[in-house]
Parts: sequence; structure tokens; C-alpha cells
Amino acid sequence: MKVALLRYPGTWSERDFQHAFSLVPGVETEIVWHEDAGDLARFDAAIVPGGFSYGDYVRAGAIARLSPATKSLCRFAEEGRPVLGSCNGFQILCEAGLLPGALLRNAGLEYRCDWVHVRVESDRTPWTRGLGGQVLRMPIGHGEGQWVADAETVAMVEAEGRVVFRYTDERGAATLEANPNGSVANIAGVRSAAGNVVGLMPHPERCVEALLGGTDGYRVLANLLPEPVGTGPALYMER
Amino acid sequence: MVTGTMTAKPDLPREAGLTPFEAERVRALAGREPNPLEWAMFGAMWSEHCAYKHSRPLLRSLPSRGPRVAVGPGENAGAVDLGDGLLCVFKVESHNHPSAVEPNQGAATGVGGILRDVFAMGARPVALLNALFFGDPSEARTRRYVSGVVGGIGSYGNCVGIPDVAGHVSFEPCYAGNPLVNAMCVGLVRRERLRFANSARPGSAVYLVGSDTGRDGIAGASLLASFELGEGGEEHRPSVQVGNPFLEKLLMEATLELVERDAAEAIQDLGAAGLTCATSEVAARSRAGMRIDVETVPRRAQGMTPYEVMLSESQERMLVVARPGRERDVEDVFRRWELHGVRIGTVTDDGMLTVTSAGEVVATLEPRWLADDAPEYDVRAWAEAPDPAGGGAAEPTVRTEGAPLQKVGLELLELLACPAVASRRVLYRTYDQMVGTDTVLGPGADAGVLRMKGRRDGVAVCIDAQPRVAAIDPFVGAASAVAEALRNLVCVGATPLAITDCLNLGNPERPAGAWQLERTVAGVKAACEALGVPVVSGNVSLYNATRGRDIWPTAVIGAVGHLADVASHIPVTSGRRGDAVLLAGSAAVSLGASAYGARLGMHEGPVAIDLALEARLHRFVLAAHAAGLVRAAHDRSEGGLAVALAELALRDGVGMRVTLPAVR
Amino acid sequence: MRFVATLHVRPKSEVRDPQGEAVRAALRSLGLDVADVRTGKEIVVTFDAADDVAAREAVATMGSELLANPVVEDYTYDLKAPVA
Amino acid sequence: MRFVATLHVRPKSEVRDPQGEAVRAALRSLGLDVADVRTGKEIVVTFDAADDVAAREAVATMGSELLANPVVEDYTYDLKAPVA
Repeated sequence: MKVALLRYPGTWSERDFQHAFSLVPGVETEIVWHEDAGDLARFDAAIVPGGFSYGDYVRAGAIARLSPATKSLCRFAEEGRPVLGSCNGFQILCEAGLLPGALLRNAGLEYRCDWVHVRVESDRTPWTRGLGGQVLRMPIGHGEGQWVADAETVAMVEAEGRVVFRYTDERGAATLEANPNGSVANIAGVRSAAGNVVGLMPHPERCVEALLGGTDGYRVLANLLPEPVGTGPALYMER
Repeated sequence: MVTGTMTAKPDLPREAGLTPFEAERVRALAGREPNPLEWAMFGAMWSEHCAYKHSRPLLRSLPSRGPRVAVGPGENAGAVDLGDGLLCVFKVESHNHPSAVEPNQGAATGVGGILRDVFAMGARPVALLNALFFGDPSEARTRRYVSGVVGGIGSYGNCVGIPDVAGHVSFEPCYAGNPLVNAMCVGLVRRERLRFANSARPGSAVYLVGSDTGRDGIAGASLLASFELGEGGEEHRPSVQVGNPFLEKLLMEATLELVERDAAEAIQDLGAAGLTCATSEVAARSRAGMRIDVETVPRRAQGMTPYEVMLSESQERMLVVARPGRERDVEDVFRRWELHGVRIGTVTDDGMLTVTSAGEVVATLEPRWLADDAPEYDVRAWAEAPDPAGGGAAEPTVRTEGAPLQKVGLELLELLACPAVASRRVLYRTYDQMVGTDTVLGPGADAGVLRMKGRRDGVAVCIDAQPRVAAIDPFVGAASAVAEALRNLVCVGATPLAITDCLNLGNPERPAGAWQLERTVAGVKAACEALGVPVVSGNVSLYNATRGRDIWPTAVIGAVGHLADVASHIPVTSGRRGDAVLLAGSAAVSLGASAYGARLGMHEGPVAIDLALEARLHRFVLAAHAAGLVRAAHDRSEGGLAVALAELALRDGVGMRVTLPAVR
Repeated sequence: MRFVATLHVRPKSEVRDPQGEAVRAALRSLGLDVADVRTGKEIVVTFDAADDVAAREAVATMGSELLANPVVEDYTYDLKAPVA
Repeated sequence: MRFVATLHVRPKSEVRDPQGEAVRAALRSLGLDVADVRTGKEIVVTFDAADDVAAREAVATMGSELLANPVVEDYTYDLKAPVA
């Protein structure tokens, strides 16, 4: 299982994803610079990591969309292979048209770094298989994470079960207080129609070790393996 | 023949910020009348901000050696040895005056500058900390400063992708017109990858890489920080530096790749006094000359004169001296990172810094004159303690003798809500604390703790200050700041290795200001010696005052400690039913300079510190940690014992039953 | 020939405008009787194009490819032809 | 009476515009021959004021007090009087 970690100028969590995947047995990763991403055929899955690609100028992910890497990522996605975009990655996937909606500045305009709970709303994706209905605790770190779309798109996304993660309290209730950025209907992540492309604002790569406060992210990343794996390594694992 | 391109000015030295005495010294060194550009270069390099004229004699007295010290003061940043060839590079710097002029960009460019100091040494930055000082938050102006400064720090650090893991914030009236912004950066580097500015060899190519040069900050930081803002604060306004954190991220990655490929023999970041400082310091430290052509410098504005190019403080720029024969590699790295890097000159062996413009020499000076030969002023010559008001006042009357219990409880709630004690989460929540996935303990804990992937040990970092104590006694205030920083490290079980200091003070030319500077350095020295910790880097910011009123002497101490095993810090609820709560150290009770006193409008002494007891306390807490007997330790600072207990209980969601020790 | 285009990018009316909401609250706190605030971006681009038609195509590319996100934003532009 | 003011807030000419630098590079990557880009904000405020004079005073307060940072930005505005 070979995973591409795309790196645009300004991306910074490709190294965090590389470390996180190093704890998942049987998964190999390669950081791919955006100019060298012409052919992703040799990879089984692709990650669009977090960061401030191109400084998030104009709009988060707006300039990254123009990079050749994004065009080959679209081809990769259309071939049905698993793609996960976290934070800036989610913004890039929306800008590229691979996912519905757009990410606006947070309500209240402030950057938020915190732990949140999200409920897994759809298990029909390579990343959430076997996790349907579960409440995961993951960190967020963003200033433009307010997912919005026009009324028809919101209705379609809900009706077709394309909402993958929803901000909730620890019991799984999608309350107003649990919504950190004003996203429509507490939506924290959505998937493509085919289901292989998923974008979410939280950072799974930041919660794969108990040492850093949580392991629920491990269950998302480890879902790439043939059979789903239980909870992540309790202790920091030396590689 | 040297010509100046500026029209003749009546008093060039004064215009450049030099006193008549300093102008004479320049003429003696140069053996001739410098031209206008040369006067401006001297003015910038001999400013207080760059030359530490009033503090250098005192700073030499600070202990800077020790078994773990890998790089001492004098370089871009200091470094300690973590073992197995890994060094921890760190420094704290102030960006006070630019932040008073434009809070958002002033603070943002402060973060940019301290990041460049660390990666110029070849180290990858792994953590940011900051210490901020504002006026009373009930004033609208203060709230604008807070949102501007915090917004600037967050927007810059979050974009570059360096976690903010610890900090300090003070709200005191003396900072109302002159907020302080001290930024600290911590980086890691393998010993063999360490880079300095002193290894440029004659014949090597000199590159300037990063953003285009504009008119921003023309002699800004160096001039701004060398005069009180009150004097003609207005005309300093236009020299605002604007940061581009995205470009900084590219510059950081490119610099670290140059170091990885060993393609650069010397690296220096451009900060205060811009190109003038970088070229003269690299040349002086390498005991070489340098010849540069300002026409080759990429510019952002049209019609810039050599004067403006040499003094500009545009952000995100580095000077890189390529190893002979590696010019193509250096240019490849710049291109790969989509950076504009241009060769602007060559290192020479004629011992002169020569600046040309379109083939014509516009300045030629010995680098040493600029970088090393600024005069020193020993403030002890005119230091004078202010009148009795400065001494310890009478014992404050404790009006709460036998106050009814619930009144004390109410007072505790009010104390927990006052600006000196209230949680800073609403501020640090806007900083990314987790990027890099190494943050084991972040803001809110006693100290930040970082793990290092592939190793079992960890690094603890914190930043602290005690202005309320220093306002009464600068010596005790400075010593208490060192003690508190180290206490925070031992609370998380880390052995202190070294500190960096940023001394923020008022006008040293006045007797009281001179006395405060001398006592502050003496306090840091005494505490470092008693607690066995060297100073490896630092910064001094003087002339912090508004309309002639100096700020309180504010020694900001950044400390770095080492944890043998970081896994013991898995964050679990630390307090359990039945655990004993112990008070270690001094049980003496005094409301001197306390936050409680401040709420009642009292701000008097006595203030004191027993450094020997402090040293024993640190050894005790570390021994208890090592024996695995400690579930949680928390230090008593703002708000005293009651607040310390409340904070621990709140943090771990536990209750406590406590009987107070006999009051001595 | 040199042209100067000013693009005005505004959030679609039915889409939220977090900045606008924050500015409205702040202006009201200044005691102003503000009913509504919409914030947008203004981008002034100085560029060269063969002629007026090419210039308009260039501006359309700028707007649709980068400066406006059709999902949530609309854009208009005005184009100043070079001084004769 | 109801007024609509459009404020244009732009960085001062001598102040650096990192966003403008990034947009210029991105537009060039699209093959456009772009010489310079300056980015700014546009704020459309719908508000009530007694009369035209009061309205102009209100807009001046908006600009200087909140919407433009005098150290690094300038602002201009146009004011549409209510439809007769």
C-alpha cells in the first residue's frame, strides 16, 4: 500500500502525515513535490495535507488549484482511488471542484486551534469503513473552516448521504456549541459522489498517539488496510 | 574618489542618529569625512538597537559558559547540547517599537525575525513562544493593541507552520502607550549542520535571497528603537515593515536545504539595518572584505537610491555566501523553492566593505568599524537609585484578618477573573499549538514540552517575567523572573539547561533608567549563578517610555530544559482521590507586589528572593519527579497560593481539602 | 498594449459573509445606525494584451480561474484602456 | 433616510502588498502578461442618517475608526443618496 503525500509551496503537515502513517503497518508513504506530481499512477491512495498553500492568499486553496499537481490529482480521483484532504487539503479539493461547497472564514473571524468531536455520518468511504455512527475526538487548527454551499447543494449532500463528518458534543449531538466555525449543519467533512474522495477540516494526523492526546485519527488512516484495525498504539511507538 | 548621491545635509551625523561625540569617533576611525550614505550606515549600525551601546559593558558579566553550552552569546542564536549530536538553538528578541506603530505587522515581523535568527544557524524551528505586555484591558486602545499583536503573531506563525507552545501576558498601566512584544524561537540541528556568519572566504559569491527590497522600514527598527517614541513619534509612522509568512516558509525550507547539501559557507539573516548590517557583520566576523553592487539588488519600488537599498528593512531576506564552486547548486535551490535569489557581490581580502552603484563606489568602510567599534557607555557612571519611593514601603496592612470564609471565596473568584490571573486561552486558542505533531504539553501547562521523533527524551520550554516585582526592586524582579522560568521547567520534571533573556527598559541616559538597567542585569546574573544556569543568547530593548515616563524594568526570561523520558507525560488526569497536596519551598506570606494587592490598588514592597532556597527547591522537585512520586506540580506565581491550588484543581477536574501552614 | 483592470469580487447574496457580520456589529458599537454590510475584494491588475478583445478574455480568465470562486462569489470588472 | 456607502480600502502605495505579489505570480502561471497587482477591500454599508451631511460624517467615522488602518491603508468612498 503506497500513499502519496502531496506537497505544495506552503504545505506543512506532509511530514506529520508521514510520521502518522509510519505507525500503520504495511503502509509506505512518499512526499511528492507539486512540480513532480505529473503521474500519480504508482500510488494506491493520495493525501492532500494541511498547511497554508501559497500563503492562503486570495482564498485558502485558490492558487493551489492552478498547480499541475491538482490536475493530476483530479485524474487520480476520477479513477476512483482513495483521496483524503485535511484542512487546507479539504479547501483545495473544494476549489478544484472534486468536493461540493466552499470553506469561508470562521464565524467570528478568529483562527481556532482546539480538540473537537465529530460523528462519522457515512461509512461508504475508504477512510470511514466500519466507523459509521462513531464519535471521534480530533484536533482542528484553521481560520477558514466554515463549510457553506447553496441550498440545493446542502440538500443534495444530506439526501445522498455525502456528509462524512459532523461536529458534535462528546455524546454525538450536533449542537450549536459543538460547531467551532459556523459550518452549515455542523458539517465537518463531505465525500464525492463515488465516495473515494473525502475532505474534512479536522487533522487525523495529529491524533494517532496517546502521547499527543488521542488516537482516533489512527482509525481513519489505518482504514486503508484490507481489514480495519482497532484503536491505535496506546504508547508512542518507536519506529 | 567617493561621491555621495544625496544632496548635502546641514548635519548628517545628527540626521543619522549619531551624537557629536560619536561623529568625532567615526571621523577618527575613517580618517576622513564620510559621505551621506556612509553616515547613514554608521548611524544604523551604531544605533542602540544594533550596537547595545548602553548594555554591552554590563552584559559581559552574565555567566555564559557551562557543560551543555554549544554556542554562547554573540551569534544569531545560542545553543545547548541535548546529547547524541543534537543541539537545541534558541533566542528571544523584542519588536516593541514597530508593534507600537503598527501592532499587527509589528508583532508579525517580530516572529519572522526570530525565526530567521534560528534557521540562519541551520536549525529547523520547532516551537515559538511569546511574552506580551499591555496596558489596562478596560481601555479600548489596549484592546486594539491586544487584537493587533495576537492577530499578527498567529497569522505569521500559523502560516509558516511552527507551533506556539508557551507564553506570558502582563497587563500593567506602564505599558499603555508602549506595549512590549517579545518573541522566542526554539530550533533543533545536528551539530555537523550548525552554520555561522563567520566563515566567509575571499572569492566566494555573495547572494541576497527572498523578497524584493522596498522602502519599508528605512532604518526603521534600528532608528525607531533608539529613540523614545514620544520624540517625533509621527514621522516614524511611514517606516512600517510588512511581513509575508508564505515567503518566509519558502526561505526557511530553502535555507535548510542549502545547509543539508552543505552548499553555503556562511548564512546571515537581514534584520535591523538590513543589508548594511548583514554585509558588515559577515565581513567583520569572517575577518574579510566584501564588495557588493546595489544595482543588482531586486527592488520592489522604482527609483530607489543606494541609501534606501542599503538601509531598507524589507522582511524575509537572507544573505548567503556560497561555497566555492557550488554557485549553481545554490541557484538551483532558490529556483526550486520559487525564490528570487541574486548574486550581489563577492567576499574580498582587502578588508573593506565596498558598495558600488552602476560601477561607481558609493561607500567604502572597514566592516569592523560598523560591526564592532561602536562606543560603549557604562551606565554605572551615572546610575542613581530613584528617591525613597523606590525603596521597600512599610509593611502593607492585611485587612482581611479573620475575614469570613465565603468572603475569601468570593475574593478568590474575583482574583481568578482579574487580568493578571485570568486564563489566556482566548488568546492562545488563535495560535496553532500542534503543527509538527511534537507538542506533548502546550499553552496552559507550566511549560511547553516537545518530544523528538525517534528519541525517548524531550525538551521543555517556557518564557516568564515579573514586572510587578521589578517595579519595586529591579534586582529582585529580574532574579524572580529567572527563578520562575526555571521553576516552571522543574514543575514538568525538566532539568534546566540554559536561558535567553530580553531586557526591556526605559531611557538609559537618565539616572533612574541607568540604575534600573544595572540592577536588572545584576539580578539576572545573581539568579543564573545561584541556580547554575548560563545565558546563551539575548536582546536588550531600551528607550521604552511614553511621554517621558519609563516602563517598569521588564526582564523577560526564556528557558530551555531537558527531560530524560518524555513518555512519562502522557496527559492523564493527574490528581486522584487520596493524593497528598504538599507546599514546597518558602511559606513566608507577603502581599508585596501581589495581584491581590493590585486589585485593592496596593502596589508596594517588600519584595525579596532567597536564591539559595530556590536552588534547593528545584533540586527537591526534580528528585521527587525522578523517583516517580509526583503526579502534578504547579508553581505559585501571580495570585499566590490560592490561585495556584485553584488552577491545578481546575486543570485536572479535581477537588482539594487544604489546611494552611502556620503563617510566618 | 497596457491595460488596467479592476475586478470586484463579492460574496453571492444568499451566501453568508462572516466579515460583513463582524463589521456590522463593530459599526453599531460605534453608534452608527447600520442595517447591512457586505464585504468584498477589489483587485487592480496592470497587464499587457494585444487588443481590447484579448484584454477582456484575459480578465475573464483572471476572474473565473482564480480571483472568484463561482460556488460562493460573483465578480464584475471595469477595464481602463490605455491612455491614447 | 437610507444611504448606501461603498468604501474602497487599499494599502498605501509605498506599503508592501504580499497578497498582490502572490496573485501576480499565480496570474503569470496562467500565462497572462501581468505587470503589477494591488489588492484591497470593498465594503458596502447600508445605513440610516438624518441627511446628506450626517451621512458623510458617518462614512468618515467608519473609514477612520474601523475600516481602514491609517498607518498602512488609505480609503475612498462613494455615497448613493436614497432613491427619490
